Amino acid sequence: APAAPKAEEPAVEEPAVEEPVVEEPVAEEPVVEEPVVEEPVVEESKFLVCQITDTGGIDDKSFNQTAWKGIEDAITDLGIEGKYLESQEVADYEKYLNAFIEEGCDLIVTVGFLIGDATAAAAEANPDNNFSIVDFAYDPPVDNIVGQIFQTDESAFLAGYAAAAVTKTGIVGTFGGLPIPTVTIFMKGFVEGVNYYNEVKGTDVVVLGYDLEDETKGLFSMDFDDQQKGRELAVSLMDEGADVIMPVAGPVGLGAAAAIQERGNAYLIGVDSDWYLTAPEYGAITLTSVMKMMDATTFQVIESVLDGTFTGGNIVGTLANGGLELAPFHDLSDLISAELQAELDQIQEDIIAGKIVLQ
Amino acid sequence: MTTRSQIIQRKKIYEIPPTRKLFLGIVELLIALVILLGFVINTEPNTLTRFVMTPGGIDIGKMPDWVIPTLPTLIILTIIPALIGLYQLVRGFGRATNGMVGLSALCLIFGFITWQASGTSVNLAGMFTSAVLLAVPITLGAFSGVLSERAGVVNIAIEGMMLMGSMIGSLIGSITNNAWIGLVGAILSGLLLSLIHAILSIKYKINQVISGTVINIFSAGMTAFISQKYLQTNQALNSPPLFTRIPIPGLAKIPLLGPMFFNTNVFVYLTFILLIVIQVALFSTRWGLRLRSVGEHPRAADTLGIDVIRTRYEAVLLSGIVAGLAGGFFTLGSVGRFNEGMTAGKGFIGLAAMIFGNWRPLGAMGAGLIFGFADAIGSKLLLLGSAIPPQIMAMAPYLITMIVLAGFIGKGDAPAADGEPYEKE
Amino acid sequence: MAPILELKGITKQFPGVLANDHIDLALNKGEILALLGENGAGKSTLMNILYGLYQPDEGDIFINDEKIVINSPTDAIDAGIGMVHQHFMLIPVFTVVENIMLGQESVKFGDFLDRADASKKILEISEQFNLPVNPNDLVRDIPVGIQQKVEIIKLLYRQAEILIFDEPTAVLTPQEADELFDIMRSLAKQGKSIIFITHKLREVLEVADRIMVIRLGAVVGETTPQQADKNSLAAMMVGREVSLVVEKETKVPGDIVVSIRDLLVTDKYQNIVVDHVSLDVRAGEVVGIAGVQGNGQTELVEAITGLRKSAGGQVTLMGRDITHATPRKITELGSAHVPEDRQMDGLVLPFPTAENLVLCTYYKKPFSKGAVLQYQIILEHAKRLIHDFDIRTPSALTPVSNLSGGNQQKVIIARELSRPIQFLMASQPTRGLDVGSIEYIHKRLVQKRDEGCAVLLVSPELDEVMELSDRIAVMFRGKILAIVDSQLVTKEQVGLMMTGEIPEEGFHANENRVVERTF
Amino acid sequence: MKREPNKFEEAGQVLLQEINETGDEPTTQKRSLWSAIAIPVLAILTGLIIGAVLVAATSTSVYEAFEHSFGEGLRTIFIEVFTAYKALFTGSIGDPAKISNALGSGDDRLIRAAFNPFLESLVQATPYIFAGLAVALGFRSGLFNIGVEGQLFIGAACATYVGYAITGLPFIIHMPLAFLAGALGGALWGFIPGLLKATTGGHEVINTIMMNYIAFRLTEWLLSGAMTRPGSGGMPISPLIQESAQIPQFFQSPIRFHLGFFIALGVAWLVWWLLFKTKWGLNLRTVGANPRAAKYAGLSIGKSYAIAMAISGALAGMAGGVQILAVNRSMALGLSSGYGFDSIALALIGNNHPLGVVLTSILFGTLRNGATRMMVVSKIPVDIVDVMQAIILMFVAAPAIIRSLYRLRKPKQEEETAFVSGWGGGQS
Ligand SMILES: Nc1ncnc2c1ncn2[C@@H]1O[C@H](COP(=O)(O)OP(=O)(O)OP(=O)(O)O)[C@@H](O)[C@H]1O
Ligand SMILES: Nc1ncnc2c1ncn2[C@@H]1O[C@H](COP(=O)(O)OP(=O)(O)OP(=O)(O)O)[C@@H](O)[C@H]1O
Ligand SMILES: [Mg+2]
Ligand SMILES: [Mg+2]
Repeated sequence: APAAPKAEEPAVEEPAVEEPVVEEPVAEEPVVEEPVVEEPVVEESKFLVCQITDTGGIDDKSFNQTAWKGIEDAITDLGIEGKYLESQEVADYEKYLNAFIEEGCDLIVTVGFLIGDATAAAAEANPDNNFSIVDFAYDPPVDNIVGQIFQTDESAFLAGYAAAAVTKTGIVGTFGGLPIPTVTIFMKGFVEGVNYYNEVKGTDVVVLGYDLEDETKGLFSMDFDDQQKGRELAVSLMDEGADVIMPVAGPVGLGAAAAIQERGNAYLIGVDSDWYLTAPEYGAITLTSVMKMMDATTFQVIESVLDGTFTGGNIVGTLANGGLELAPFHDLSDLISAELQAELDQIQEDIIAGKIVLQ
Repeated sequence: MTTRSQIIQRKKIYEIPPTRKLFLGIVELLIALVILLGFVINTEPNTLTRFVMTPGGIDIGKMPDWVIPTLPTLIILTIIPALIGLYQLVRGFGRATNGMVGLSALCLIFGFITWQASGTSVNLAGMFTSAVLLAVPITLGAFSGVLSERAGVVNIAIEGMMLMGSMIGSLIGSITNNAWIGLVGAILSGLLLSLIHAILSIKYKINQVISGTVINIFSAGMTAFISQKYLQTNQALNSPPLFTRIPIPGLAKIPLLGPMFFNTNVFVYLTFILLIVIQVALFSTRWGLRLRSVGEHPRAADTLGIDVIRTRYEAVLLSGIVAGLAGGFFTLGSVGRFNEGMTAGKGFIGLAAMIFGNWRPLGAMGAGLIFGFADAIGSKLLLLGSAIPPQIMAMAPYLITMIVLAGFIGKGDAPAADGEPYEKE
Repeated sequence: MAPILELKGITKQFPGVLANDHIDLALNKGEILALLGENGAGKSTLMNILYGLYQPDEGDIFINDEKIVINSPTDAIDAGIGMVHQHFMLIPVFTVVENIMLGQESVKFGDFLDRADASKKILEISEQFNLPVNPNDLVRDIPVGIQQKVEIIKLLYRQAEILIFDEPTAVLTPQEADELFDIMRSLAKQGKSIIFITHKLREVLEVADRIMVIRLGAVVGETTPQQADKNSLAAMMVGREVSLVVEKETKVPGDIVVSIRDLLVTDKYQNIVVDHVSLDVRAGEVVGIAGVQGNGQTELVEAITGLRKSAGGQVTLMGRDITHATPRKITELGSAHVPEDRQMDGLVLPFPTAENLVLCTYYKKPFSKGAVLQYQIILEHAKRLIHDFDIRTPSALTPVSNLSGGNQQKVIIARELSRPIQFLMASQPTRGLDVGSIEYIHKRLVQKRDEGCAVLLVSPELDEVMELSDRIAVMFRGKILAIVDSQLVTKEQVGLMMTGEIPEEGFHANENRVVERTF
Repeated sequence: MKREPNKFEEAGQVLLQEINETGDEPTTQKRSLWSAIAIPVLAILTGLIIGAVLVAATSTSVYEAFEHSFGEGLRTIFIEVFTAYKALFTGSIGDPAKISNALGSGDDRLIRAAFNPFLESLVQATPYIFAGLAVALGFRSGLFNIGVEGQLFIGAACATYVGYAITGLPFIIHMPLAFLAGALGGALWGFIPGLLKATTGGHEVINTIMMNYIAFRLTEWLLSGAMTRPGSGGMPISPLIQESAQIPQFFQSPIRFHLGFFIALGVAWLVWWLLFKTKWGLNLRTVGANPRAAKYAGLSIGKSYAIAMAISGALAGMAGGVQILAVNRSMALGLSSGYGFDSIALALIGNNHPLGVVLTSILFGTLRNGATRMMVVSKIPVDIVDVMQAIILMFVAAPAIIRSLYRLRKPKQEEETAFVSGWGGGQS
């Protein structure tokens, strides 16, 4: 479980739409659990949530990790039990699903588009079990699966706008792990945000590393492991003048963070979670993060199973429903003038209201 | 034992086979054609390409930008390989053949960059600096291989040692909050694994490739295990301090070269120091002579009173130290954090660089740099918005290695006793 | 005067072989002691014990009456013992000076090699003992004769007092051997004591002060050159009378089977090693190629048999051009090849004898039916050859690595001669074999010739070439110096030609001795 | 003759039979059954013991218990290790109690679940068998094929493409066709470095490593471009293969046991037959054991290398194909957990013999399968299996260590270890 000590903080900070309602039992559960005497009773009745990661692993600084944080939050707040299995390869998905069904998990959370087929098959074969999948939606929806998808370009749009406002060189940059939709949607939103800024302000801020015309073109590390590569990509972007960089590449992004920290004259935009909290060592350079609240949505799904309101279907995380968010600017809020903050708030409203339409 | 025939005549025949001559000539003409059709005709006249000769984030050693007119440059770059190709077809270059092919390839690469950056700028110095850093782990891995294989012990465990070194480096560096102690930890972990390799392959004489495989699998498993068990649950164990850039007074101010070599990471310095140290130690000292003798003909060394076993232990342990150091680079010199599989095959590529560099430190470094450059150029082209898909661009370093190996480098001279256990009678 | 070296009761047991059986030996200062014995008698073992490479099971070693224990070559070197090994202990990619100083390097500033200083010392030794070498040459680039001088300087460099020469003449021309003997005598005169191991009786009689004969690991007698002659020594060695002559009738050779024209071969560094060689071999004749090893014979053979690409010229077999044919094609056209290096080229050591016996023919009927190997037939074939060629092996399934050298060679001979062939290429067919095996293999070669097969024999053993060949081609530095009728030249003349000189008087006196002059 | 001929003649007869049965070189067979299996068995045992030490040493509850009392500590160690290994066993072989319960209840689903662990181990073993055979055949032919992983990827891509793009074929044609496409793709990917070695002398170790990376990038490119699933928006996942291309599974969920396992056994037999019974096999092995002698005997070294690499690649491609056609049913990122690399160890433990490869594959499959349950029950990362595999490999390769650990006697006949050469090896 990543970032254990910090895990509680964001839980407080995340104003997920339905969160307040749930927070009630939080206070009670741990108290009940304390006495050791009750051990056998607790073990039998314990509500079990099981996560299957995709091959990126539980510490991917991305959806696997964020979803697991939702389960961890539920462990502390709702007193449930959580387990995970890290997939080594595609063939593991089905096997792990079977293992968890065998284990009697009350909810199985799978992560990523690639587990979609296996999850659907398991759900069909086990209609009494509850599933949820992150970053994937079924069409038509499946009765016992909650698909969680995110319109991530919305929050990335805000980040792009902010970046364009903050840049001094007039150049910002981004790179991805692999040219795949869940990655490129961040980059696309980011570029659109910058373009919107240019349109509104008549500026000429340039984005390096992504091409709106062709989503397969752009700067990619082609790897989610090689942090050194991430570092060199960031260096390359900075060399070309970029002073705000958004890496969309899991842990590879941390390599970029290290490079930016070293140069000290550029800013980082985190993705998925609030990097100011999950990677505090880079707090000083983290401008903001494009948050995709998979922890919150996962938490919601767990709650719904707990209180018996679970129904299948798809949740689309948007700015409107709090499934997406731009993280606070934390230490760098000085860079954001009140005016700019107001503009960002306005844009957020416009997106929610459909006044700004993303491609 | 076949006796080599003595040299009859010192006159050598540098005859390049006619098919090869033809083939290379055509390749060179094709390069010219690609530059012409791909770049020249797509270039507006009067555009300029600006090459920035100072990497970003550097305030010493500045050098003026280098601005060239795009079209004339590209035309020159077309003419060079065209002339080379024609001459190759008609007369042939003899000994210089490989160099000429290399020159044509350079024209292609440089033309590509010039064209991509036409009308804007590209930071050439930054690319070079990145290339050097990308070459570091590969070169260190290759050095590690040179040390052990020169003494006759094949070391395919470099990847495993590097992976373990990066994990331990991060762990110890985090606990002590000191990068140097972390580096010592990384080195020690490499040393320990190499001790296992030495015991298995020298004492127990098990096949050296098997022994290396053992260590690779063990390291992959162990680092993942520890990472999941401890590093992920406790970030404090995985955030070591990072070595930062140390400018060398005076030298750092040299334009272009300063930022590349004298205002950089301590690992780059160590790599160059090791290059000199290993090169000198292997070829100019008593120790090196003995070490190489053990790798060439251990029985002969033995009859002269050289302790073959001991020498091989020394070599393998040193190899482990260098591999551990290379591992430390990832977490302590580059990104300040460990994640599973973060060495991403650099150890194997280092091995390739060693073979490529003919078991010599200088050659190994050259090979490492070729790799680093291919990687850096690829990223730069993507960044400039190249039409080549990123997946294909990412193949460049591997393809270049294969092409160079196939076309331009003769069979390497591996140490004669490389891979053979020594059986003292 | 007490002996400088004394061995008492040395015994060494190898699994299944008593290699040394209570051997006593004494060596006086300034003396040349010859150690004589057939293959596997235990000579090398004894010397390896003395040099610290093996530990004796029993027995003691005394130097100047002082008992010493030699656990390693270092101990031996410290005790003043030096050895020129049967197989040179030189590192081809090192220079002469590096090879010589290895282990006792001249250094400066701590650990840096001082090649200049070492070279100076080497040149001094080279001067004193008349052993000219160039310290900066790479060993792989110098001829074997010089390599041997390097080996000797290596010992003198270490101030060895007791010098062991294990079969030092195997790779030398008679002239070079004579030169070596001069060196040995001069070394002895300067107070060095020498143990000299050889199979060659002539050399023993010529250079030794004293002769010791070992058989089956035990000393069988001691004598001096004055008391002994060749026959008595041979009998002592083998334990029976040996015939040292090959019986062979003169025959009129038939048509040309193999014709080599202007063959040019280079090594991998593009050096010319076979320089425009032309040669014919006719049916029913043995053409011997005499020459010191390393004068291009290996490459010539490889080029003829298709193992190496030639850079120019032409080779035909039965009128067909085989210059660029594959080895298999050449084999299928009816040629056979006994390679120079049986373990590296001729055999696949871990494979059973039976498989080795069909190595060139396994893919043909009846050994294969379609793709499937017919092991039953392969085995029967093997059993027949094992019987016919008297191969001593526990079974047809024993890996050839377990066979003795002589029997390994017989496996190759059996495989090659059991096929219908018109041409036999035999390279050093008796290398390292003992008298009995040599006798047998010579008989087989002559038999093949008598059947009408063309035989090309390459051997550095002048005796072998002289006795088997009908015509002799002398090869020197990649060229064929002369082709002569073996009946009409003396051994000395051929020996001289092997050093690159044409003996003037003999040739002037009788011009028809030279069958062909190729230069 | 220094040995008694009769004994050897007898031994020869026995060996002849063994050759006919197993085709291996006779020396490797010159051991009694016990001494043949003692080393691997003890190696596995030692691997498990060291794994147990690791489990105990990294368990916080063990330390807590030791703080309490020494006895408590030991008890906790025992419980921890016992729980973990029980999970390993029940997860990979089956839980006897569960099996008898399920049989008693007569419920189909329960019975399937109870028998699944063992069958799942065989499912896990299947790609190992193919990949292991690929490496073993390479070694036997004098080649070190580190490129199995890349060949596997290309094979999988080809099988996938034929599997989904061709429609309307009956199963009897489509499935074998897709499988063969996989083999062919792998063969091509193996053939290239083989050809390079044959023509330019470029070392296969470097070239196969490079080809691995190229294969990864190429498949990524295909999966998010030409082969991407319609409607996925360019996710690196292919369409599902046609039903007619699927290698059938024998039972319903959760049992995934499929025909591919038997195909693997068949291919293993075929490889054995090829290597030890045919002239082609003798050709490959001769070149592998002594390229110089092979050249001298008229064999074409280069051709042999190229062919061996192609066959090796084909086997690797089958590993990819079988995973796609029998298990995954589509190709996506994260295809392999490193079968190509694990199979090096596997082939070496199996002495590069097809039978050894099959047995070792089943061992590896069993360990990996059991590790899942171990993770679920004890939260021990599955990577512990890698550590255990490394240790087992080490002990199998260095029998001397095992012998001194367990005070075994040294065998009279020096065991022939697997053939692998250094860099210089195998070059003509
Ligand atoms: N390492 C060994 N292991 C087993 N047997 C050995 C070993 N070395 C030598 N022998 C055996 O010991 C005996 C003596 O061998 P040695 O090499 O001393 O003979 P040699 O007299 O030098 O013969 P040659 O004239 O062939 O050099 C031979 O039977 C040989 O097979
Ligand atoms: N490594 C070994 N393992 C088993 N036996 C061996 C080994 N080496 C040699 N031998 C045996 O030792 C004996 C002598 O071997 P060696 O090669 O010295 O023979 P040799 O005396 O030179 O015979 P030949 O006269 O036939 O050349 C042979 O019977 C051989 O089988
Ligand atoms: Mg012998
Ligand atoms: Mg001898």
